[in-house]
Amino acid sequence: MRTKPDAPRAEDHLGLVHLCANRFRNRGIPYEDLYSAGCEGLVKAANAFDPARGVQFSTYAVPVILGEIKRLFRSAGTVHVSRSLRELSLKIQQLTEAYQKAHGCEPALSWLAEQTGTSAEEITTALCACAPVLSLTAPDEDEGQLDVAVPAPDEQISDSLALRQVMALLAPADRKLLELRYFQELTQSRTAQVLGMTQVQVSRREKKLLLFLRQELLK
Amino acid sequence: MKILNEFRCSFPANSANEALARAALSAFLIPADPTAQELADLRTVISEAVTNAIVHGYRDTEGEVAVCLRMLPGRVLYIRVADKGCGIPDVAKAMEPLYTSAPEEDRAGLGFAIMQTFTDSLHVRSRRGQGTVLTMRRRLGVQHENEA
Amino acid sequence: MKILNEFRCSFPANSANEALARAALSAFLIPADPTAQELADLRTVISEAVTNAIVHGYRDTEGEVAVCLRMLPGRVLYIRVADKGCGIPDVAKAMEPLYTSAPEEDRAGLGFAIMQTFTDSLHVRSRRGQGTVLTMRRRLGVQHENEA
Amino acid sequence: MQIFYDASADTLTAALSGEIDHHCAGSLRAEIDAALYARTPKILVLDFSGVSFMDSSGIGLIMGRYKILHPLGGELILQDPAPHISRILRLAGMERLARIRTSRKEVVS
Ligand SMILES: Nc1ncnc2c1ncn2[C@@H]1O[C@H](COP(=O)(O)OP(=O)(O)OP(=O)(O)O)[C@@H](O)[C@H]1O
Ligand SMILES: Nc1ncnc2c1ncn2[C@@H]1O[C@H](COP(=O)(O)OP(=O)(O)OP(=O)(O)O)[C@@H](O)[C@H]1O
Ligand SMILES: [Mg+2]
Ligand SMILES: [Mg+2]
Repeated sequence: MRTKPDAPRAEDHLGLVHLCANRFRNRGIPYEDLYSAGCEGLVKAANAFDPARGVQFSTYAVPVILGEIKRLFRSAGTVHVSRSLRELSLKIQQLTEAYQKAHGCEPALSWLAEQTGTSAEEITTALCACAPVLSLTAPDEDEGQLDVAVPAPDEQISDSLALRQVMALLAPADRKLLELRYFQELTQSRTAQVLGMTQVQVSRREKKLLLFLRQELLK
Repeated sequence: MKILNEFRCSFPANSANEALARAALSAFLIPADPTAQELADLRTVISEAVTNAIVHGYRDTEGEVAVCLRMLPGRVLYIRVADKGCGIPDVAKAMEPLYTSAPEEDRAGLGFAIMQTFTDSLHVRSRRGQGTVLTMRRRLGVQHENEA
Repeated sequence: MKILNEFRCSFPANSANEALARAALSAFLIPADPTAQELADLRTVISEAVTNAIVHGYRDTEGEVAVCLRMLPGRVLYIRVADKGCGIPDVAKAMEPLYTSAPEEDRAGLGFAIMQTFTDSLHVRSRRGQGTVLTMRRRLGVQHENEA
Repeated sequence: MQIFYDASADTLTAALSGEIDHHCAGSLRAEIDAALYARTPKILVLDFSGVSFMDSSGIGLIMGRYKILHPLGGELILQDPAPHISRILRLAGMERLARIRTSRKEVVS
């Protein structure tokens, strides 16, 4: 190694490396790795620095250190976002289903983030940008399929909407109640939990609403 | 009413940007920590509104879609979607479920019905030849302590 | 140059919105299927730019930050971040690594150096008392067939 | 999207994926219809297991396929929608036109 009398010594400028490495703590690479890549940059900069150029050593060294850290990211992988998001969305789907089973309602994003060790932002990106891969679950061996609804192919398309039209007449809270009970198929007590009511209140309200709907539909 | 946060964006009336509008909404909503269900509902809502602006508002023409998102006190999300397109000649008719002016394109005429179902309020202001502005509000559920 | 797509947005100069700017960038970029590293680089870049607008541009004042994202031919991403804040008195000095006007706030003076490292070009236009406009470009790597 | 044809069961299955919005509905429609007219199956299964988002454009897509199948005596099956997709399907009353079924086992917890 050349040692000119006025050449900077790398070890005197380790603080620069810390400063730079610190900025990239949240990018999934261990701090030690960031730091050692930064040190390589620092040594390179110290060797190549020419004081005659009239710039400060730090001005010269910071971009070299950052460049070395950037190289580390490059070599860390060329995985396309679509793929890593797909993996994350699979995890989210599993967690959501488990949570729903346990609590009868949907988990908050923050909970999902905590469970997957990612940010809520990454969670939403995953929810937005990719298809959840199905299957936590193998298809049934005996093809025993669960029919959610029976077909009534001769019904007119518009009939199916009559209910929606009538529902639009209801107050938002009532609509929510019916939605939870009939579109999401929650039990009365789960519905009560979600709406902050008692099960008895839900049951009464529901009866009234169904009566009203029936009258409206038969008008 | 006090506006706690606001995000405005605009983009060309290009169907590729429907996904972008959904993503912007998702990002805006994150700090409020909605449930996945609320997020899904509101993503559907904004998708319907933006698609209408692109498909109907700017039918065969070019233009900008403007979206404004606000967080209001009491965990109320406000959504405004505006276009400067052709306008809706008869708003009451347009809002009827199953009414569509484009049945030949496999449109179901359900956009407004979905927006109404998934929001607490929906207002339409439209002028023939001048464009359409939709404003919607939806109150998010109370924030639960996480029982992780 | 032909603009393939464009997304403009604006939001109050509030540090909570730094995340929103990153999310908008992700959403805009994802259709181009960047690598995870490209996305992370560019999220860092926009974060530095928006933070500067909020922290320095509008120091102790309120205002709007405007972001414009464009996809240009050849997989080039264009980013513009503008504020109408105090402006930068000496741009050359501000861009020197380690220079910061706010050392007492634990700022390192690395923002510009990071933006330069992670973009292919960076331009600053600033007028005292009028605000600052940053424009940056970065070409994304070629798109590979997905090996999923 | 993948499309499979099972000749023994006279069933055409189209496995949809991603986000079904107006942007992609057109190309999905073209692909499904091409297979539909080539095979004229008795049963069309639209597999939603890979679908992360759907709005009314997806409902339009389903209704359009129903209008083609129904006069020919064909049956439409909507398979494995995620809960929030299922919600849209019901809201639109799709269970009147098609069977909504799930082929998954309950998650083992
Ligand atoms: N922004 C708009 N500009 C002009 N016309 C509009 C606009 N939004 C809605 N419309 C009119 O209102 C009608 C109903 O809209 P709605 O979203 O309910 O159904 P659709 O868009 O036709 O079908 P779907 O949303 O189910 O695909 C449209 O067919 C169109 O005529
Ligand atoms: N939008 C802006 N408006 C006014 N001044 C700015 C703006 N952006 C940068 N500056 C000035 O440029 C200096 C250098 O910016 P740079 O981002 O490199 O460092 P920093 O923000 O001070 O620290 P760091 O980014 O490491 O936290 C700032 O300290 C500030 O004086
Ligand atoms: Mg519509
Ligand atoms: Mg800075």
